[in-house]
Amino acid sequence: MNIELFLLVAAGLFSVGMFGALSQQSIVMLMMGLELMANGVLLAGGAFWRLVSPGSPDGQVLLLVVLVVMAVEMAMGFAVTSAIFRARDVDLTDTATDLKG
Amino acid sequence: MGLTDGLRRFATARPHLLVVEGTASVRPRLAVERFAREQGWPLVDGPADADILVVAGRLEGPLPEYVDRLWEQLPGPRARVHLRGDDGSTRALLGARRILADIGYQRADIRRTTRRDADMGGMDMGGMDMGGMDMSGMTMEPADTPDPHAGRDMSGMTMEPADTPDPHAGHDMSGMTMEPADTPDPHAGHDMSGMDMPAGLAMAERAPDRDGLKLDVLTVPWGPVLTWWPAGLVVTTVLQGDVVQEARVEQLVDVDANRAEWREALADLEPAVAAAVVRLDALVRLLAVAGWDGARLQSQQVRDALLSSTGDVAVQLHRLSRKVLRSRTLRQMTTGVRTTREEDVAARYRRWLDEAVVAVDSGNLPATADEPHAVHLLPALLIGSDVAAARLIVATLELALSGADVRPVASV
Amino acid sequence: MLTFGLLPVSDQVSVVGALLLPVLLAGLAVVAAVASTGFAAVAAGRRVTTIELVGPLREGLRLLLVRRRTTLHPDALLWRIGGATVFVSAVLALAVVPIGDRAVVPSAVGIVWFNAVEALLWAALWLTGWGANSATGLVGGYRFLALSLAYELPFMLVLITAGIRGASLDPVVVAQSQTGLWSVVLMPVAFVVYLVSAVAFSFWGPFSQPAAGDAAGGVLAELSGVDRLVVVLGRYGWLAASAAMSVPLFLGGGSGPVLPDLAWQLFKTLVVLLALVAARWRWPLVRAERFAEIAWLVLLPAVLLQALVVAVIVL
Amino acid sequence: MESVIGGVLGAVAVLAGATVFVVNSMARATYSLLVSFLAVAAMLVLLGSTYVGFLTVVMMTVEMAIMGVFMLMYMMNPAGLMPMSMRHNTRGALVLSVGTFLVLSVGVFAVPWPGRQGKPARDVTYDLGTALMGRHMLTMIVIGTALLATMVSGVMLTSARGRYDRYGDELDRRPPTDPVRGGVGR
Repeated sequence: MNIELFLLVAAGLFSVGMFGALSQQSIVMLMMGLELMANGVLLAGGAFWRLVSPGSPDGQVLLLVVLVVMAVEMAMGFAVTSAIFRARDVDLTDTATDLKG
Repeated sequence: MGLTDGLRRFATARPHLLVVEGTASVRPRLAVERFAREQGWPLVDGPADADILVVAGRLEGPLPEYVDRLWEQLPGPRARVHLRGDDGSTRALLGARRILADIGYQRADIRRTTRRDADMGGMDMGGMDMGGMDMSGMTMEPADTPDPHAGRDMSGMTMEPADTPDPHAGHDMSGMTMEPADTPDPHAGHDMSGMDMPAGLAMAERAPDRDGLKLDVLTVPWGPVLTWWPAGLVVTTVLQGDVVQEARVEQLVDVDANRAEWREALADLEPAVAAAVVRLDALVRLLAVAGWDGARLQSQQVRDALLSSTGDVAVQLHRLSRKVLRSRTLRQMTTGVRTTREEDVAARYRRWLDEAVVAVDSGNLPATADEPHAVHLLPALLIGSDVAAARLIVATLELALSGADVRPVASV
Repeated sequence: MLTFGLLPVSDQVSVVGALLLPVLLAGLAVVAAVASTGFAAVAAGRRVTTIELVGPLREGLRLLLVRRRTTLHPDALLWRIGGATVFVSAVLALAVVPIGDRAVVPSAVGIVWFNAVEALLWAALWLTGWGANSATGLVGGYRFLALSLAYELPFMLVLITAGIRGASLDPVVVAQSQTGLWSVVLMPVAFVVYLVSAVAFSFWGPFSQPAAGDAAGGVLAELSGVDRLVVVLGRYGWLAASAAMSVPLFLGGGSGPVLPDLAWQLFKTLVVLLALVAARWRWPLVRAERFAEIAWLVLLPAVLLQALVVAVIVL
Repeated sequence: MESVIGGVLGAVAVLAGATVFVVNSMARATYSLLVSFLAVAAMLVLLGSTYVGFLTVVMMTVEMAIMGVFMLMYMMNPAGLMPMSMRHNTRGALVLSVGTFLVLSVGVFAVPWPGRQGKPARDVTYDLGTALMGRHMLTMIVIGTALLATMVSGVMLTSARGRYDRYGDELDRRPPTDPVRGGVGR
């Protein structure tokens, strides 16, 4: 098992996710992009833990943190989408830009 | 060949029945339900799991078209039986079972369906699954093999083999293309009124809802060909998820004819026993919709025993009553599902059972009658409830909706 | 060298066992179906005869004979995947159940595996309902998700509580830790919630709302022929797999007097399986929207308390 | 052998991830994302992190099943088969992501990764558990608090009804009015 293989796959997942996060209009689709990016991070973390420092459990702790981040991101994303959708009837990022500032 | 034939007969020994009601359906329906319970032939909820389509009563108005469309959704091997009156149902059902195992007949059936589908040129066949079909039956023979059962005359009813010329064959394209927007057939796939889309699908419309989200709505008709459902009733619902937002109610059968049929069915019974029978029959449906097969079958047993005046009916009825009234789960699940007259579903089945017990024990007729104009009350009751609650509510109005609210025979 | 949790796979997974697993599961599923047929006959007032009890065999043949059907514009790929997953996930669940003193796929985290393949049912059933492109199917799919949201959390906590007893997530270790006192005595609440959840994720009996008759069959509404056979078999298979898993988790594994361990294990599995099947005839349907409140306000606190009690006693 | 399996799973993960933004059905998009997650979970198991791998399966399957419902709710296409183009700024996104991929993969091969240090514990799950309950207790506390906060704020943001809607202006209505009655029987 060489680490390059896993990192390359992780880079692929991260980039595909980034394409989604940047190009999608719908908030829900955008979140799928973010999830995919986190997926890449998860894989890279797993590879680093096993193939660089398998002796300590810290790598696995990091994986748990990534999983929790994904869950929180998803839950809050849906909550915000629901709130915006109810208040404004939009689910597209372009139409919700005035949220900034 | 002998072995395959044997296997085939074994596999179809207890065919699944899908019962559809038309006008004056009471006696044939009661006969079929009794036969099915005693012989262990399952009654199923939809065409996908059905082998025999049983039509009880007369089909009038738009009903034949619904039934034909339903028939097309039976996967096959399949057979179709039409029952009128209360005699001969056993022979008809056994005859239908023979047809199921008759490979020649079933091949001809496939050929017919396939040819008709092919006739409708220019249609999307991509989604058609031909995998399970018997291709050997698809050779280009000029005519259908003569059906050995087609000419057999059975008194009191007619077998309807599928190769009687189908008046709708030319234009009925259900299962293949978009349904007309007001087809009240819950089995026909999504029926979406509104904007037409190229694939024969429609973009859903949106409407306000109780969560303030204004989500998509979908028009879904329930009935008239639905199990455990009042004969000929069509409730066209606008659903959001599974919450009813709008409801329109029609009755496609003549309820007065059904009422007369009920009288006929109950003619030999004491008035009080007759009152108990109709309540137990309604209870059967309520329990079926509430998803309690054990109590439903028990209730069917008591009803059938009352109808034929066999066995120690009073004891059976008391046992049933205790079982149902003691069930905390059933009470918990039906309390607060509003029906009319300040009764919820839990109060309604309790009253039915109490009235039935009193009627059988003491011969006293129930003092109260269920609401006579249920059809008009229905839409308001359904709006805001989910599909499960809506089905329960419809089931509690069974007596009025199916014409079982006959006044005691003595007063006629 | 291929590893599975740090040990070489070849040392762990028994190939013969893996091949026999679907057969074993199907066998247990048929036992469940036979039991159900018997209960059905009793409920309908018929005598329970051999002809009644070969019902599942007849039913299986019938479904092989019945043609597959399709609907208007189905998403056939997702539909078939969903149906197949119901059965496949049940086989995978049985893979980590210790048979004797080792599972077909021994894993130090077998309990989490069991939970993971159970979670696959969320996707499987929703896809089965969705793929057919029928309103009733989709309603069934939604109902299963609503039901899952209610039972899943108590169920996870139950699995963890069972693990606390053996201080391990390995069912083999958990089973061995119950010498003297079966876990069911120590954690009755957890055992009951386990059974409730098992009935729920097998969408069986009181929790069969996703496939209920009031929605014309729900997720099963449009399935016929072999497609239906796979899902129905998977459903009985899940009842069987959860009954089998309850033995190492709560009922002391194969321990028992006189008879060999395997016989005891089989016996306990069948008793639990029978109880799960009987639930269908004993209780009416419990609707998801009402069960949600029960699950979150009653079951969840009860299980948390149970976990606390077990932790204090054991640790 | 392991590299071959890892490579296949990796290809599945990336391709399924890309499919998310190609297919025009929301159900298919959601579930191809799930396939991507499951492939990564299998790779984690391959790497020896079985606990986290299985946990990923549980979490992501459940999450995607719920996500599918949200997709349908907010994207107004119940049939899910109608073509949808929901992109903006596709070209810029493509340039950026391809660029990122190139930079990352150059990095992957250019950086001399350190060799493996230490041996994995006999039971890595036990190791993880003791770490979380010992040295990394702080992480555990943060995770727990974050999840609780998410649950509370998620419900608050999502629900259209507050306690005044349920209990009345004086907060004294018993039982509260809810659109759907619960099963506890209050």
